[in-house]
Amino acid sequence: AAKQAAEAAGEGNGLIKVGIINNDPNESGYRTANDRDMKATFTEENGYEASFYYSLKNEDQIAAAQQFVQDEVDYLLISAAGTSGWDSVLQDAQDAGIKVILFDRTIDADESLYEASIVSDMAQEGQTAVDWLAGQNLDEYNIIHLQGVMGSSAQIGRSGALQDMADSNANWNIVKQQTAEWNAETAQQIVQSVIDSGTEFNVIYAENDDMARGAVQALDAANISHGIGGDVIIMGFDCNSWALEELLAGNWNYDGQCNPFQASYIDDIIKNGASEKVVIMEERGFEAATITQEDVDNYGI
Amino acid sequence: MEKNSVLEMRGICKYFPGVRALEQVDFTLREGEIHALMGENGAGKSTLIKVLTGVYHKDGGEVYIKGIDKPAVIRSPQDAQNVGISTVYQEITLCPNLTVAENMYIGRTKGLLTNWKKINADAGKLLDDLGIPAIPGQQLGSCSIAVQQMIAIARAVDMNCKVLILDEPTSSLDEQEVAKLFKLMLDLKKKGVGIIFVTHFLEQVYEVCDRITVLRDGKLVGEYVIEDLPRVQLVSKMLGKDFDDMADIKSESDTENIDYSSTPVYQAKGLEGTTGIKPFDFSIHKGEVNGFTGLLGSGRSECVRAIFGADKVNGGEVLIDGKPVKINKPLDAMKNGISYLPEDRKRDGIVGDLSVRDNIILALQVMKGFFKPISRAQAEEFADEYIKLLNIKTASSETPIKSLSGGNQQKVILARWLLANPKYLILDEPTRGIDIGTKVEIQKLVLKLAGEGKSVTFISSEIDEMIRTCSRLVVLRDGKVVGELKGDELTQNKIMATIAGGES
Amino acid sequence: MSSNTKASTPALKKMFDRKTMTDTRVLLIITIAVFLIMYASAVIFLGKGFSKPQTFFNILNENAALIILSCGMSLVMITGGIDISVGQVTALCCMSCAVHLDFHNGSVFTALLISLGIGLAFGLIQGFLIAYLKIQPFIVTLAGMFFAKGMTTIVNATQFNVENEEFKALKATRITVPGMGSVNKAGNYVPAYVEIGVIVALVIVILLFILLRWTKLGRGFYAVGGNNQSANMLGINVTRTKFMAHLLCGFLAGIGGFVYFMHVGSGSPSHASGAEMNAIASSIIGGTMLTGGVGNIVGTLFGVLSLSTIKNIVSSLGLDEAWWTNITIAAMLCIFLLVQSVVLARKNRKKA
Amino acid sequence: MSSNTVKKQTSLAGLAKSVVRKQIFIPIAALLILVLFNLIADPSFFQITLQPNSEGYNVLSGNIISIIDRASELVILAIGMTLVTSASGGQDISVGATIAIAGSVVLRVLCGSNTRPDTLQAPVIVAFIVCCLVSMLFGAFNGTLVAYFKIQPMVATLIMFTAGRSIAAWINNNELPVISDPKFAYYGNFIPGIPIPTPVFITAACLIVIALVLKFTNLRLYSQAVGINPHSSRLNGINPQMIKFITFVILGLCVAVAGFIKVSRLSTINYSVVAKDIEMDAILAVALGGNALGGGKFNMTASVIGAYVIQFLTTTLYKYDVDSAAISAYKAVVVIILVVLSAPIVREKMGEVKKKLFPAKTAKEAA
Ligand SMILES: Nc1ncnc2c1ncn2[C@@H]1O[C@H](COP(=O)(O)OP(=O)(O)OP(=O)(O)O)[C@@H](O)[C@H]1O
Ligand SMILES: Nc1ncnc2c1ncn2[C@@H]1O[C@H](COP(=O)(O)OP(=O)(O)OP(=O)(O)O)[C@@H](O)[C@H]1O
Ligand SMILES: [Mg+2]
Ligand SMILES: [Mg+2]
Repeated sequence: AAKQAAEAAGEGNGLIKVGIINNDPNESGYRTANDRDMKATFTEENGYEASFYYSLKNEDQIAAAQQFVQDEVDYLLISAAGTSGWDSVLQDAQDAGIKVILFDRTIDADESLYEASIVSDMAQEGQTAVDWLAGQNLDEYNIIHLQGVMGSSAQIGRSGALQDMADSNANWNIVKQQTAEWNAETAQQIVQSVIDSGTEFNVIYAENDDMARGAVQALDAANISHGIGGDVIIMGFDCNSWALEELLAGNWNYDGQCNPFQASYIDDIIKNGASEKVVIMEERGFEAATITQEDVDNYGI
Repeated sequence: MEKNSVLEMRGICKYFPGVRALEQVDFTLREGEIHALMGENGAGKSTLIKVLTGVYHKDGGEVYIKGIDKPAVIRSPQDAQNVGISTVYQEITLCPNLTVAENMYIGRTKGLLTNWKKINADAGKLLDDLGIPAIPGQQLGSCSIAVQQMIAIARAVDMNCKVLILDEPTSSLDEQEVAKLFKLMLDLKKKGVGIIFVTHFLEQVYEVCDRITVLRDGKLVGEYVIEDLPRVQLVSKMLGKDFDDMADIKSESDTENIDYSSTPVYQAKGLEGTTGIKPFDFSIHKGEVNGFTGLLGSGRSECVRAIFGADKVNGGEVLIDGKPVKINKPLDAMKNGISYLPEDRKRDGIVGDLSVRDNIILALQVMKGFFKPISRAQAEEFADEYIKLLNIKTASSETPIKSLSGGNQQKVILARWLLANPKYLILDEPTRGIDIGTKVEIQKLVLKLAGEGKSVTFISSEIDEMIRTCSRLVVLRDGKVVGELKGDELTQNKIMATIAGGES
Repeated sequence: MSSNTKASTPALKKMFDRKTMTDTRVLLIITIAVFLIMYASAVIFLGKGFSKPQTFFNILNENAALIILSCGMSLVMITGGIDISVGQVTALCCMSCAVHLDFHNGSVFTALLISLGIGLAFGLIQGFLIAYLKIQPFIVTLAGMFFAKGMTTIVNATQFNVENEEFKALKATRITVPGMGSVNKAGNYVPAYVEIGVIVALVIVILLFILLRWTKLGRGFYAVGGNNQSANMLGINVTRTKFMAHLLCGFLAGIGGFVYFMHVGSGSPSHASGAEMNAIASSIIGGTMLTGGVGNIVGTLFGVLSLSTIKNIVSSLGLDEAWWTNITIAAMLCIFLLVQSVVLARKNRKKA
Repeated sequence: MSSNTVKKQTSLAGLAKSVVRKQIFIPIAALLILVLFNLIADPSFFQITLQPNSEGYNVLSGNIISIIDRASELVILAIGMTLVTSASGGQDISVGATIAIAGSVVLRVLCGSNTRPDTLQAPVIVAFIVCCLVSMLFGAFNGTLVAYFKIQPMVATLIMFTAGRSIAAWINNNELPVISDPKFAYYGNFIPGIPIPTPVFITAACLIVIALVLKFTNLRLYSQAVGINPHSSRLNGINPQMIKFITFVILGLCVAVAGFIKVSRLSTINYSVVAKDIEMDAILAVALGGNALGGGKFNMTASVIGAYVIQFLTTTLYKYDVDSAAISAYKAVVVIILVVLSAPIVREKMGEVKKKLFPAKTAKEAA
């Protein structure tokens, strides 16, 4: 496969042309880390000629993919903003002999249309987190559930596990379920409104670190203790380094990892061929009780 | 309904917040007559017309149209058109973004599709017939108001109507155009069309009309056959009081007082605008009233706009009291004591949604500066003073200016510039749409200002008025100054001859 | 001075005739010219995919729905209104159709009806509120946008591809453009193609062009937008005209929704997000004024093409710092608008 | 701040009637409806408590406090948006994006090149001033396009709308700085010892400033005149372009203050979600205030109340556990009900119905 790739690139400067379609890195710390990783890997020294396109809109991404197909790149690397609507462009790519590798986000298309997909399993992330929460053995779980943008794969995956648990256990109550659209400030407002209305709660399950941060700010203003030994358990996702530091300081309780470093896997697949169609990123959850400075340095993004 | 009447209105009432615009007004229009609707500014003429054509919904009364037994229901101008009423409104009501041809035919063609070829050809023919200088395919907004007014008239007369309403159609037309219009009206009259004609020009009334209905303060004064009502009586009916004639106005002022050897208050040398007028020299002295005259579109307005800096100025030199100054924009002119009352009231004059008070103080306020607002009390005082002085008919000084009658709007703009207390006042068609009583008041005012040592430039389409007020006339033709008339030369004939270019 | 335009004057000469040059026409000429220049420079300086005809047809394929939405937007903008609900209405149509096809075993035809029905319903209600109750179009359609957004997630909160076979066949239908094509990377000759949506869009462009140019209703839109008081006094039913504009715009959003659906083949709450802004921008680039009374459907078509060509150029450039993508798009938009503004100003200065 | 004075009315009914006719009636009625709804549904909504926060000093809390606090940015933006609307007859849709820029600038100045500094690298006031200057610069950019190039506001600002968040990311080199110094958080939360949230004071200051500006300058008169009729404004010596330009610069200043509060609330920024969709809310505030979006006359007080109405609505919706997915649909329904009830035509019609029901009374009033 490496030979094939080199052949394909043979005509020009010997570099492999990759078209990389990603979400805008200013979306979150996760994305920034992911983008930085991609840029560090797909360099000329590594034998690549990379073209980037960034957009948070699925349709813009698809249009850019079409353009890359017309521009005859060798590989198309896609982190799709939405899961749907990709099949026809992938078909065109395949017809033109362009290989597609998905990273970070999976899409809803036939497996034969892409070489490989290197993604996070959002449902698994959610499950890991909920399992950890169940392990806390509280008498009663009164949860404020702060959701991401409705319909995003991260929201669906991370909400699913919690919803299932709450549906099947009588002592798990979701006292508030509201989308804060990944926005810390909206999260702050929502939690504040719960506090203002006097509802009891002891868990905040925020689907990313930003929203957890906003929630904590609201708790602080109302003098509600949180973290280790506190009244409210704080859970977040993404493992931003500042979030892990909060864990280390005992202010939060749990942070689920969402691994942004797929570039090396992709590099490997391009150069050595794919061994599996779907590579699920290794991910874990961190809890305040056991996290170490080393973890913060290694896993913080 | 009377036998030969085409239109009858009975007991029409219309109220606006704070105003009883019409109170139990009756009006009858007969077949083949030209019926003048007369009254002071704000008497309710336009309102009566708008009620009739469905622009306003009446608060009482009934309308009967020939051929319909029941009271006619007219809830929109479209309905009015359908029952055979065609109207030229006081404020030009055409769409500036459409072409001339389209403005003439929109809203009244049958069928689903617009036949461009046909309407362009028809419009072209109509424009040619009426001698209107416009091209069918031209955007209406690029025509001068006079031309727009003619287009509106062309549109109305072209409709196959039973009733034709003309609300001050002549206010921005010159004599030739007016003559053309009268010919049209007489033709239609022969065909049995009833015409309602609103104007403030008494001569015009006596020239073409058969009957007169007079309104005062929203109430009917009476209907008269023209022969039975001499001018003086008509005027006193309109004003509700006796009226001193205006023939002797000029004698009140003494033009001999002007010192032509002194430094002119304003002097321009080779002033050149970007709007198509040729470079011209001009000067005006303290206490002088001068005028610009010429045919429609001869560039009178362009000249004074260049003086005021309203249009971009290309070159030339300006001296104020002998000192050279730069006038690039209106504010420069205002700071140098020049005021300008523009001819296009709707576009350049009023600020429609602002109150009468704000409209009055606007210019003075701007001259005082951004950081020195006139206090509320002071503004009230100014407004009240001028509302009284110019007899402006308004519910209060809070009323938005756009709900005033046309003539009263004009007075507000005049008040604005008087308040600015200029040493040189330019009035471009100040009496357009102003009733006879007030017109005389304004002419008197102009002469009084001159007597107080101010200089005034007075432009009017009525030569009579110019002769009465001006001591010197600058004559323009095709954007060029072609002559200057003074003293004894100020006669109708002489002026007409100079305008037409017979001599000189 | 008056001279009738002779029927024999060649169309082109008439188009550039100074005396009858309307703002609409100037803007149209600018838009087409700038588009052509932009596309030509992309072909010359970027080369790559731009030299292939399929790139152009891809732009059409990707934007068929946007063309339709922008046409609707132009209509309401010509009457002096605005409709910012179109994007979310599109999303709602997609989601409803998708749910109908996959969860309720619906047919493509009923899905189409649903889409049109939704569009029509939005058009009716918004049109009623705007025209008959005289509420500002911006608020009404902003509320419409919120409502459609909420309804989309209520219908179904997740995104999914439609599996209905009948629909998939329709979606996959490609119409080859005769005589055009290029050799792809694999060395095969592929004919250029367009999707069904493009045909729909072009038909709509033609129909609306006819509507605006020749029908009474269409001319009424211009009159109302130019000055609605005048239009009223000229005997046009302003209320009904405004209502019709918003109704049509809603209906076109329904059609656009279905075309979008045919292109993406899925339902998602994030579909067509921001499409209203693209539609407004395209209309304006195409020479329609937000203040009303000025505009042209052909211009709108070129507005969409210009806007998406800008995006394609940016992706073809492959800028490596993320922020450059949006900044470049914005800068090109800015240049475009400046050219438009300067040319228009020059023209109007000459006239005066 | 309204320019309209309430004329002395002899009877109470007359007073009520004149209030109903006023523009400001619309947002006030909207506010009253929301208050009434909450009073009936759950009076505890209005509870305000004084409690210690985690720092140990007492602060006020409760829904009402939240509303007043949270509405701050919107209110401040509504001020600028009202002026821009009045003078230019269009709206600035880039305020959300330029808030991202403003916030990014503040953090950039405070953090220097280190994204996680332990101490502030510059005094907060310096950061604030730089942020104001930068925001005004972007306001000036929009203003130039609108005023001097005559590009319609919504498209002119579409440029910054597109580029703004990317520019914000670029300013901080795509990093997401976090400030740990608690002093910076004072401006978006509480100052120790003061029980009222700081943004409330900042908003009050802005309102006072704009009230003074409107009172002691001719900004109101000029921008209204320009918005209503630029031709006649020019002939009266006003420079319409300059006025439009100035309103955009003022809006830039409002954006700076709002952006500053925003970043201070959380001591960090997320470029793509900070102040997301706030432009729509700001425009809605102006519209709910009964101001014509086509420009001209404006009522600042009404816009400000409009902004509070929006926040009141948002907080109410959060409180009543409206389904996440449906929240915007509810918002739409409430907005439509409010504007329909306040539409002049509807009020007129309702008046007619009233007249029919109580003919005697209205006849007496008329007389
Ligand atoms: N839309 C309106 N709102 C409020 N008041 C109005 C409105 N239109 C007219 N009026 C008032 O009605 C009265 C009659 O106005 P109208 O325009 O009919 O006068 P007119 O006789 O045509 O005067 P002119 O000769 O100046 O045109 C005036 O006092 C005017 O202020
Ligand atoms: N906005 C405009 N666009 C194009 N031509 C114009 C415009 N305004 C005026 N003109 C033309 O400029 C010439 C001079 O017009 P101007 O208004 O100065 O005439 P005038 O002598 O003042 O006559 P009146 O005031 O009776 O209309 C005319 O030919 C007129 O048609
Ligand atoms: Mg009148
Ligand atoms: Mg003139």
